[in-house]
Amino acid sequence: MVTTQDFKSRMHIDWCPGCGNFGILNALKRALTQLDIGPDGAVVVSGIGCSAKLPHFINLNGFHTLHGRALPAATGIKLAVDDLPVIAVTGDGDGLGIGGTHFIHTARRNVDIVHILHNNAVYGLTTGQAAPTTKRGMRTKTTPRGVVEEPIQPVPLALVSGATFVARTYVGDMEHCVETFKAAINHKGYALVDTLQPCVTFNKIYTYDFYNERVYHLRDEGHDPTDMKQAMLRGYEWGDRIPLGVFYQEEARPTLGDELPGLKKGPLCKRDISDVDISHLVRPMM
Amino acid sequence: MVTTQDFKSRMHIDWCPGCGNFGILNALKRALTQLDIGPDGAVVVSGIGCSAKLPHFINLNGFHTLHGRALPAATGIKLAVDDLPVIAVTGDGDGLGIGGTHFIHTARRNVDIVHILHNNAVYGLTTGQAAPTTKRGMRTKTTPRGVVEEPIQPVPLALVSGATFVARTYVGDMEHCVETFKAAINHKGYALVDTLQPCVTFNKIYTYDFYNERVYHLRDEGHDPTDMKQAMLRGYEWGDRIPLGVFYQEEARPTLGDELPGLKKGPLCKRDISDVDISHLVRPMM
Amino acid sequence: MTAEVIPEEIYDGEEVKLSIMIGGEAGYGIVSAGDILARAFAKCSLHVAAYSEIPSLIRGGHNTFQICVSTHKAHSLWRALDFLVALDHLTIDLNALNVSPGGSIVYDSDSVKFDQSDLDRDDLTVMPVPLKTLAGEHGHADLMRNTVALGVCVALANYRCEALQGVLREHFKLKGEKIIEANIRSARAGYDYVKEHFPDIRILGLDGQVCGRPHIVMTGNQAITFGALKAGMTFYSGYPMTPASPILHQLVHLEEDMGIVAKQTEDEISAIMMAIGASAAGARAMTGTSGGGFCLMTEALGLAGEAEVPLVVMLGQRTGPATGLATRTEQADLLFAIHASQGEFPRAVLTPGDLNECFTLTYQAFNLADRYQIPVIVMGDRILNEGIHCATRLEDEGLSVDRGKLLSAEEAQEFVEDGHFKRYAITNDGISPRILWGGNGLVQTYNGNEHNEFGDTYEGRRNRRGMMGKRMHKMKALTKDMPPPQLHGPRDAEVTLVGWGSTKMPGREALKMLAGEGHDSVSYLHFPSVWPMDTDRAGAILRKRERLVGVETNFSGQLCDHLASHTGVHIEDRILKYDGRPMTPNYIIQLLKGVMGW
Amino acid sequence: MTAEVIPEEIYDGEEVKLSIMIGGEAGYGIVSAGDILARAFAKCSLHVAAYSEIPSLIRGGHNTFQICVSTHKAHSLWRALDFLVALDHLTIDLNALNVSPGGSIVYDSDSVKFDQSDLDRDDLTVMPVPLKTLAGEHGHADLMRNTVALGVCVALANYRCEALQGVLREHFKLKGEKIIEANIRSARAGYDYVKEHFPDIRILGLDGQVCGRPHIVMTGNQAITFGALKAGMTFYSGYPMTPASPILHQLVHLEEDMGIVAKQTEDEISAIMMAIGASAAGARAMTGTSGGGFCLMTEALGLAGEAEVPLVVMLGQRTGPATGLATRTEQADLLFAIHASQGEFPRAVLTPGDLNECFTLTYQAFNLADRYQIPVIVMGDRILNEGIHCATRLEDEGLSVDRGKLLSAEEAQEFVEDGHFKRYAITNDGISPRILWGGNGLVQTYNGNEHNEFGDTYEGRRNRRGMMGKRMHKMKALTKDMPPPQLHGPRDAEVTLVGWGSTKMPGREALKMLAGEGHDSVSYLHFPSVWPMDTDRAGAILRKRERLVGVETNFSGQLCDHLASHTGVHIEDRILKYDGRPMTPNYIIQLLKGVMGW
Ligand SMILES: Cc1ncc(C[n+]2csc(CCOP(=O)(O)OP(=O)(O)O)c2C)c(N)n1
Ligand SMILES: Cc1ncc(C[n+]2csc(CCOP(=O)(O)OP(=O)(O)O)c2C)c(N)n1
Ligand code: SF4
Ligand code: SF4
Ligand SMILES: [Mg+2]
Ligand SMILES: [Mg+2]
Repeated sequence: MVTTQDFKSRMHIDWCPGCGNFGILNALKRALTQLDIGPDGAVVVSGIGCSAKLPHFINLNGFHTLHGRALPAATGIKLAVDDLPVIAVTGDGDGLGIGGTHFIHTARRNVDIVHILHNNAVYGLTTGQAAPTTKRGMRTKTTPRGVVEEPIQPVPLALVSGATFVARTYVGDMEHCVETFKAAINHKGYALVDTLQPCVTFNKIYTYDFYNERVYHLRDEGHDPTDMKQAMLRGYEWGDRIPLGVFYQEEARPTLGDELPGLKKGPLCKRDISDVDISHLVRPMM
Repeated sequence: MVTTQDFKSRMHIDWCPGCGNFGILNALKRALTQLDIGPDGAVVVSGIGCSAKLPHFINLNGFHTLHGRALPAATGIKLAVDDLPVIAVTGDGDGLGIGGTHFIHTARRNVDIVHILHNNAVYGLTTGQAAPTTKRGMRTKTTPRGVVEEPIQPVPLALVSGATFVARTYVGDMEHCVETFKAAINHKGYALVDTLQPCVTFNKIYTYDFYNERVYHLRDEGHDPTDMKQAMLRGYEWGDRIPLGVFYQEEARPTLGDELPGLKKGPLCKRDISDVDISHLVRPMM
Repeated sequence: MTAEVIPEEIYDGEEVKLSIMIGGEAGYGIVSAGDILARAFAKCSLHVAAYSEIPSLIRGGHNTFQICVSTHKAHSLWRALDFLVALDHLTIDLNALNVSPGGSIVYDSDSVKFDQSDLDRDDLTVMPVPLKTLAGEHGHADLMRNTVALGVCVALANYRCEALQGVLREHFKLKGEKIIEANIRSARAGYDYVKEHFPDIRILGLDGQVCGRPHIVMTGNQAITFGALKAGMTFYSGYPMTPASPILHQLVHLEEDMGIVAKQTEDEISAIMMAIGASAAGARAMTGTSGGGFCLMTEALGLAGEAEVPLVVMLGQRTGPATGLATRTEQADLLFAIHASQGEFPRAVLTPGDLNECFTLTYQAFNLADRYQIPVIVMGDRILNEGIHCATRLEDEGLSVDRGKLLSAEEAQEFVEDGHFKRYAITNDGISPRILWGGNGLVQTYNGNEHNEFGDTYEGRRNRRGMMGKRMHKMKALTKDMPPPQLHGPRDAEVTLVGWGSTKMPGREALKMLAGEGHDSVSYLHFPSVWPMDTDRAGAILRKRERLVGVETNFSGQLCDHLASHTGVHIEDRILKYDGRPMTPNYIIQLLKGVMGW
Repeated sequence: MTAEVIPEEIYDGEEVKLSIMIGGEAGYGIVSAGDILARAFAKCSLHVAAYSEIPSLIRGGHNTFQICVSTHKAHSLWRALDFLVALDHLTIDLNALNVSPGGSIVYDSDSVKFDQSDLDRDDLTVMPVPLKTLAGEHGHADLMRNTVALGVCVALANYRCEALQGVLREHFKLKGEKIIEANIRSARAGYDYVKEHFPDIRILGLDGQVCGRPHIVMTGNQAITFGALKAGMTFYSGYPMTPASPILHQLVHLEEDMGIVAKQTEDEISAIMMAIGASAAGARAMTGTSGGGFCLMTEALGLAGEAEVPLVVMLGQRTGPATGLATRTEQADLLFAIHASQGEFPRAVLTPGDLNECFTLTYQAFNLADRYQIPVIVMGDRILNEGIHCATRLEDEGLSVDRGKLLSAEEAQEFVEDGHFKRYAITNDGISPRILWGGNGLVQTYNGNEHNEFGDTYEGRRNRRGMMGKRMHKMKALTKDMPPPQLHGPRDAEVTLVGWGSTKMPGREALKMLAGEGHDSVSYLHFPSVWPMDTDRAGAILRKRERLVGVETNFSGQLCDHLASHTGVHIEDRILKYDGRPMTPNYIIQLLKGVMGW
């Protein structure tokens, strides 16, 4: 039996006190525990950012890669291990700015991974520049007169890109967080979890108070997650009311792995390659 | 008075006979002519691909840049010249694959440029690999068993990214093409024109016949381009019927240039920099 | 401390050589026709080398395909043509000057209006052949014009038409018997036309010639692909880019057969990151690209260095800078490949020079990558990757898979502390253990930030020195594992040409041609790897030569600069070429004569 | 052919030096406190050098700020501390060993439980000060603890508290009079506490000392920013990355004032491409990043080379490989910067070594970029970019804007053929004309593919040779335009240290310290630029030295390798440091003594 204690890491957790990342960390531990997945039973892959330190703060297989590049790394890992759950954690700059094209393409590829997007609407680790999700008008280190761009909305963007599981959760609602992560891990295919994660140090707009006053649960309003149109309309909702829950889920679509004939012979990482026969390939060249 | 003859280039046009790119070239010449913009009156910026050769086939200021990078180059040019129309032409691999994150961010930035997306749903110049827009199931050089990814839909993607002008046209409908390019050039802000451009050599699915049977005009069906929801629904339409026209246009939003106080002193490229005074900046450091 | 000395082959009897070029508008099957012809000669155990020149466009441009055939060994193309087969007029305009005195120009009299007097020279035979008409009579006027031309070429070579028929049959096997037959008839028609109308044409005496050993003919890309597959590569990710794309094109067809994954990605960053992910997970993984894509991969190359992930990157060079001449050849990325990415970490750069090295060095690249847990760059270029070359066989003797310290869970116990696996354990040889992820009770962390032995980010000063030292220490053993320089030709030659990568082929051909002219005191020193380098050994080898002349397909002589930096030997004389066209033995000889005052 | 000889300053009177470190948990204003203190000393015309060490995290980690003050010239930090001010216990654990014999440790007795006997040495004075209590009494216990510590430092330095007050007033001016007063009171409380409780503390005699000339104090990033603005830069695009981010942060505040655009982009590729676009359009444009971002920029660097777009790139190095130690310093990207991107094209690599060079070389970078239409890389590193340094003034004498061949429409007529402007006209000096786009009746095409004189893609062989030749020819004049090596210290020294970039600062400090110990026959050869290089001149300069020792903040000695490659001079002895911490004079001296057997 796995317990959350199994995931305790040796490292001092150096996120700011009160940071929403703690919630993500705890929810992930609880989700894995409840799914009976142990520290050797999954791989967590991160980019660079405050978010990206997560693999060191949890005792779980991990790879801390480069800024913006968690998704393709996670894809490569997933295709090679095949049977292990792979969880990519990215920041919002990480995942939607520098890594924006990987986001779109990972979604449409329907790789069977979970993508936890640490959405703090700011660049945390580099001390407070604007992120792609930063609210229009917010003053940051790089936007002293306020952000002038329309913020990226991860949920509609994922929907448009063909993601088969699109959800939002909020670290201030731990039960919901755990439940959503579990659903994402259980989903076969690319699963985006837009995770609202207050940055207590650099984002004074999207605070716990801000979210506490606004979040509501989609399931309480009879949302049908198989209906793309509904999902899209709800996905755009971001104001006085902010929906949490699964916007959209499509279970029938084959994952990338399902489509690859090369995986039929078992996981790549376990293949016996000691003496590969290529003679039938070379012969026609003679 | 500008005439289309003014745009005739010295170069031999080496696109395949029948290629849809000819239509784009001709429509662009006519649009510029009708707007009385001469060869020195705009700048055309391209990436790399069959599409990207356009600057050489038209006598017009141009910059042939790198694969995937036309949009940020066009942004830099626009911010520096300020008063000239800037037209970025990209392929679909170019603009949505390797250049995907620039696409999203240029849209949300609302840079005042036109983006003509040469949508042939295939990699032309590299002789027929799958593009992000290639139809699911199509066999290409890199997908002998058919493409397994969901195609990217440029129109919804641009809408979600905050573009203020989103249109589709088709080279088989020259009048519409000219009219759409003109509207895009006249629009203040980022204007995407998803331009259906058959690749006669490598795409045997999205042919002239295919499109001729399916395209219809949004304006004939009372579409209201100020209504984002309608735009989104129409944007998803891709099957027996394929809509052409302006899906969405928002005229009030300031462009990136409008938001930049540094441009108030006139175009950057014409600034007198022979003796810039910085003494007031250095003084506090003493 | 010496170079590996490779004696050049000695054949009985005089060498008979033939060089043919077919040229025409792009989009008319010039390249596949050339390919068929090369295979036809090779089937009969003649040596061939072949290369297509294609501008970066789809149709309407000018394509050429050159084939050089020899009874001994055709290491490379040479410049002089015996026959030029022109499907359009431009072919004659651009290439007539390269036809040797006494050679011939064949042209399609149906498509080309041409008069002998248009030519500035009268030492050539000009032969009009109604290719289109003949094709129309036996198959299809437009589609089979090139097949008729093949028959013409075989007749000119005075070779057996049957040789061609087998290859045509193979080539069109998926198109059905009707198409096969029409092609065979078309080829025969071209063959017969020549025999009938030009009975007196210069005979090269290839007929009946068979080179001793049977051999294979393929592109460098094919050999690289086979080397990778043989080494157990199961994951390849790539983004299309000349001249690397054919590797991806070939592999996607083998996914089911070989049980591998070959994936086109959204860009090169994704390609290398997927390969790094797959490799960290335990699969043998590779990516391939050209210079522009390699630029985008440089950051991840450093990740493989810092996180110690085995990785093989094929860098197929083409003419830069930037998009340059996108479908042409150059060797101008040597110093970039050696120094790419910020910071310092061990890497290996292999520079195969012919088909066999494409195969063996790609294979070895995977072993080096696994053994030292480093990125290994295998450098090709357009002529090596997409040119058609010949080899006796693909040597896999002495090659066996070595996965280095990829431990089983039991073996790994030694490196477990407090239940945590030390992915980056400090060891005597600098190489740390690694394991597979999943279900083994162990947790393993990879990290592209500086880390402690467990892989967790740690910035301590002493730790940093330890980790840098550990990683860089691997260079020591790695250096000994690198393929050493090879000396081709006489050991005490008057002058030694020095080159790397594909230049080996025209270099060796030049030795052969020079010997034919009586200059037999020339050798060629080939570097099949450039980094890391046993600099003492390389320096000693270089200093032992009487005189050194660099030969590189670039502007500045990058290998020469590199050798100067690390061995102290400055090579002043450099034969350089940077026009996007392949190095030829003729060019080397011409410039060498200038240098040597011959 | 010699180095520019820079005589080291001679001051009257003995040098008085002081080194203070403040350390504590991240997030408690250590860095801004240090900054205030540095400015306070500088206001009184003392020389300062200061540097913060911050791990890559926001809070909870350990930050330090070190300030070195001198009556003569503080070229750099030195290792030995006179006072260590500890706001937490970790500060003592990590840094107590660096306190000089006779020095003192001050700690916040409200937060740190500490006992002299915990210390392994008894040659220090330990001074508990209730920082938090004092802050609480005069301002705010948590927020003003660091301000109290500032007062303590000034007292320890035996300096005037008024010096501090002015800077506090300036620093908090936007926060209102109440906050200002509370801070001044807090500082005073710290000052008085020391004077009262530790009247016998070692006096360093700084009081009353004033260095001859007034001077400025700022970070390298500030000097770079000012250099760029003075040179007329109107466009800056960047993506946040330590240590380059502060340039962007500073510029966004100046957009209105200076009439410029400063834009954060979605990644570094976009940053460099926007700058290239703006520059092609005629604005002076720049981007800045660190190694990881520079990797992503390499492809576009080649575009600037091939399309001949002037471009300035600031590459602020940090500790690699990959993410390495993201907030620490290193000089390990030299060879990468010189060779980055596929193919060969002219570029310039400038390596400023101090504040003044940050300013002047950035300025010059724009002139070189415009004059030769090339990318120019200005290399910094964390200590140079984010460290606080001192200079007498920013020298702008002799600097004037030169836009090269950016022609007016009238001037351009000479290059018009058939109504088309020859953007890439072949000229004698290899430099082609360019014009502004728009409304001038001329059409201009830039191209990253190989092109003809009009900028249209063209693959001809002769054209290629001509264009390559044209571009590479620019190197000739460019080489003469590069800032030459500078020799600091005696011309005929027994040993000459050789370095580049920021190492100039500890290098010169080492000369001063060595001279103080009687070793006055040491000089320092600084390379303010590394590519292109007048290799004959550099070789001659190197060969003239009696003995050479490389000094670099990297693992392998990249400048030494580079010099070997191009001058033939091999520097065997290398003082290298790769632990992410800055090079110090002490480290240089210690290793130099080993090398020299002193
Ligand atoms: C190529 C590259 N560019 C820039 C950086 C610097 N950098 C590190 S984290 C980061 C952004 C952090 O913001 P986000 O992705 O939102 O993550 P958060 O810290 O908010 O979790 C940046 C720009 C980098 N490490 N690599
Ligand atoms: C960095 C980089 N990677 C790959 C290439 C090779 N390449 C040239 S064009 C192209 C794709 C062309 O497809 P698309 O963008 O759809 O344009 P089209 O030719 O169809 O107009 C590729 C992959 C390149 N030039 N640069
Ligand atoms: S900066 Fe923000 S996101 Fe980063 S650790 Fe602190 S609170 Fe969390
Ligand atoms: S390959 Fe396709 S897109 Fe390219 S020129 Fe030919 S038809 Fe047009
Ligand atoms: Mg963030
Ligand atoms: Mg396309």
